[in-house]
Amino acid sequence: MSETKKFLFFNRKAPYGTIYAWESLEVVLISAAFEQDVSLAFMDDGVYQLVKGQDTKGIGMKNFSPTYAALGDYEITKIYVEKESLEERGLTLDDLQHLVWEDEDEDYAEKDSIRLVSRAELADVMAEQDVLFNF
Amino acid sequence: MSETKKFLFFNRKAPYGTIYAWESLEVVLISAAFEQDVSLAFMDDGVYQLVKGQDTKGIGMKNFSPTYAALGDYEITKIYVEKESLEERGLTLDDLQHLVWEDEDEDYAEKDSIRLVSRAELADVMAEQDVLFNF
Amino acid sequence: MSILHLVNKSPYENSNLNTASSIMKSDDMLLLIEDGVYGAVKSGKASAMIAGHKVSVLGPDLAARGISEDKLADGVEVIDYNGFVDLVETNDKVQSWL
Amino acid sequence: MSILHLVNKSPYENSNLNTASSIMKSDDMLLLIEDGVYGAVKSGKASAMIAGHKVSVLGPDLAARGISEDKLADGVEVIDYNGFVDLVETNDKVQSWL
Amino acid sequence: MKFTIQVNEGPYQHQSADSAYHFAKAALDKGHEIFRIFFYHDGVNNGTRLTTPPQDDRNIVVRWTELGQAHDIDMVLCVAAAQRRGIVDDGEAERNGKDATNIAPGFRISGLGQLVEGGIQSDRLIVFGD
Amino acid sequence: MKFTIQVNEGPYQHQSADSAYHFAKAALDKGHEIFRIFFYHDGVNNGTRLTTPPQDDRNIVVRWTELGQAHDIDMVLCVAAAQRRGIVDDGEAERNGKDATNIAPGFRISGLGQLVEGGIQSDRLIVFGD
Repeated sequence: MSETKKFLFFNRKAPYGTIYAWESLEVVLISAAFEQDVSLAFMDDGVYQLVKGQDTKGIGMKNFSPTYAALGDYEITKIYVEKESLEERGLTLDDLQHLVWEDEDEDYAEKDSIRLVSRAELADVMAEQDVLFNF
Repeated sequence: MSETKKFLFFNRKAPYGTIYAWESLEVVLISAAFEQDVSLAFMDDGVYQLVKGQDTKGIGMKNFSPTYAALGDYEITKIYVEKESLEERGLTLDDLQHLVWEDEDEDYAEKDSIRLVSRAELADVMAEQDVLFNF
Repeated sequence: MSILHLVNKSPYENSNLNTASSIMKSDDMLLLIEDGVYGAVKSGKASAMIAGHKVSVLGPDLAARGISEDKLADGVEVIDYNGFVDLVETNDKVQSWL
Repeated sequence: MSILHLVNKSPYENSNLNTASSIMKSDDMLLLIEDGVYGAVKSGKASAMIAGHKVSVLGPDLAARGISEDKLADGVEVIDYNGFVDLVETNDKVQSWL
Repeated sequence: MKFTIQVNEGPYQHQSADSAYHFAKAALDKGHEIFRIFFYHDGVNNGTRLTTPPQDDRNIVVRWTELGQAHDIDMVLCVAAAQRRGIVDDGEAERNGKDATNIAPGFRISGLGQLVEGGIQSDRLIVFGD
Repeated sequence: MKFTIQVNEGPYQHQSADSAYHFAKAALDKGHEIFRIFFYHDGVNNGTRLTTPPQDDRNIVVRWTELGQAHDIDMVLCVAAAQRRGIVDDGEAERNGKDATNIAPGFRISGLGQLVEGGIQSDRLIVFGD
């Protein structure tokens, strides 16, 4: 059982109201050390995790949103964001952080990590996975 | 501050999936000792708490639903059940326990505790209260 | 590569059943447990969401909530914890909608 | 006898805002805190639920979630924790929709 | 004005404990009185001294203890809820045969009547939960 | 078949811990193997020996301990989550300067890698939560 598995981490909860988003991100970072094929999906209220400009000073909690920008450094480059979830909430990709990774095979060219997908396309992504993580 | 207050205990969660319904009922029973003017409201998923025929053997949890039938003995006689919540869930009063109390002023005549109210009527009940309890 | 979709919350309080039912593929299966079992009651409005899917419901959770099997939507299968284990085994993976 | 209605959950995941807004009387006030603040965003579908009500939203919770005040529905007032305390004082009682 | 505050959820998992704290602090700053903070359901987990949150995060339990001691607030953990969740003081340890305690300074364990009394004695009851 | 089970909520407040237990028991009865039960988020509160539930109710913690010992199951409490919630074993007490422990028999505290490993080593991962 030492082959690589395809892991999809599902993010469906808003940040700060509950800790799931943050503790989920901690698992994602750890998983990078295991050299699996890791993807992240953001749907439903999970899309709120990626909204830029978060400032938690007033609620006295740690702002963990900068960590998403570091995912590329952990070689986590497939971040699926569901279109229907954005639209229902009146959000566009411009409201979200711009997440990138550097492709060492192409002279470290900077590439987008976020892939905007429809619900049907996300279903296809789910179907390809070996393990689905939920928090 | 020794006057009687009007207390309304709000029940909006289904039983067993979470403990709120049960621990809320424990507060209601305790409150009876304080001689306040106590009412209960069941709306949204809270109406499921009163469904008859609950049998928890298979999930290994305590069936606390018989306690509702004892509320009359605690002189808790005003139990408001919201009509819209029942209808949305395909329930009628016949699906619920028949809760009664004995009116000592009328030679212990048995009277219904449940009062079926519309959402607008429940809003009126809320408006009359001094304290709203939520769990 | 079929998925077992697990929903444990009431569809009247929470949107998980709605999301799950809208993303399921035709080979996938839906299992309702805990407060999720309310979604299988035929006379409730939410039962419209499960139409067209292969749906099972956990019997012990139904009984706890006082729902007799004749109240269920057509085609819903009632299973016990052993049947739950079988569904996890026969589908390729599990998606818990939390 | 006005009521301060407190909603702390996202209206996209949970039905509390829908229930609260449908039972509120004209003198009542609605305060959105925690994940409830998403209900005040003008471009979101859920903002239809708060139309016609007196609505406040907790600024520190807005900022934490990256929502600038110009994104809010018309008429929504932004308050801080001191303003929260004032609302509890000026209304006769509080209904927390949990 | 006199407030009673009820907290239904534990620290960190939900924001409730944070919101309740910030509300309590603002109320005190504005000169109001807090008659009692009643921790119910998983809220009793706010009263364990055994937490060690990350260095760069707030310490919710210590924050309660400090607020309570600074303003002499009655902070009550419901005994029935505490027994189910494993929050124990000396008396409970003795009564239930437990070999350790974990209650944090500034909290006490008592019955549900304390919540009802809060509803009677206070001008406002405000509940923070999930 | 080999399962890893993840539990995200504490005992009593949510049914998750009950559902996970009944699932685990059924899986074992059917001859499956449980590679690991990983307790995350408030799930770590399943691993305190200080609970005293009512006499007429199930004892969730003792039930886990007995199941784990009977079937030699690896029951892991996430260390980061345990620190936030105050679940402590001897090593954690020493490391974080705590004057008591509360971990129940049959549980151990370890890192998040144990969950990832569960995902790699098991045929199925199944999550119980809120």
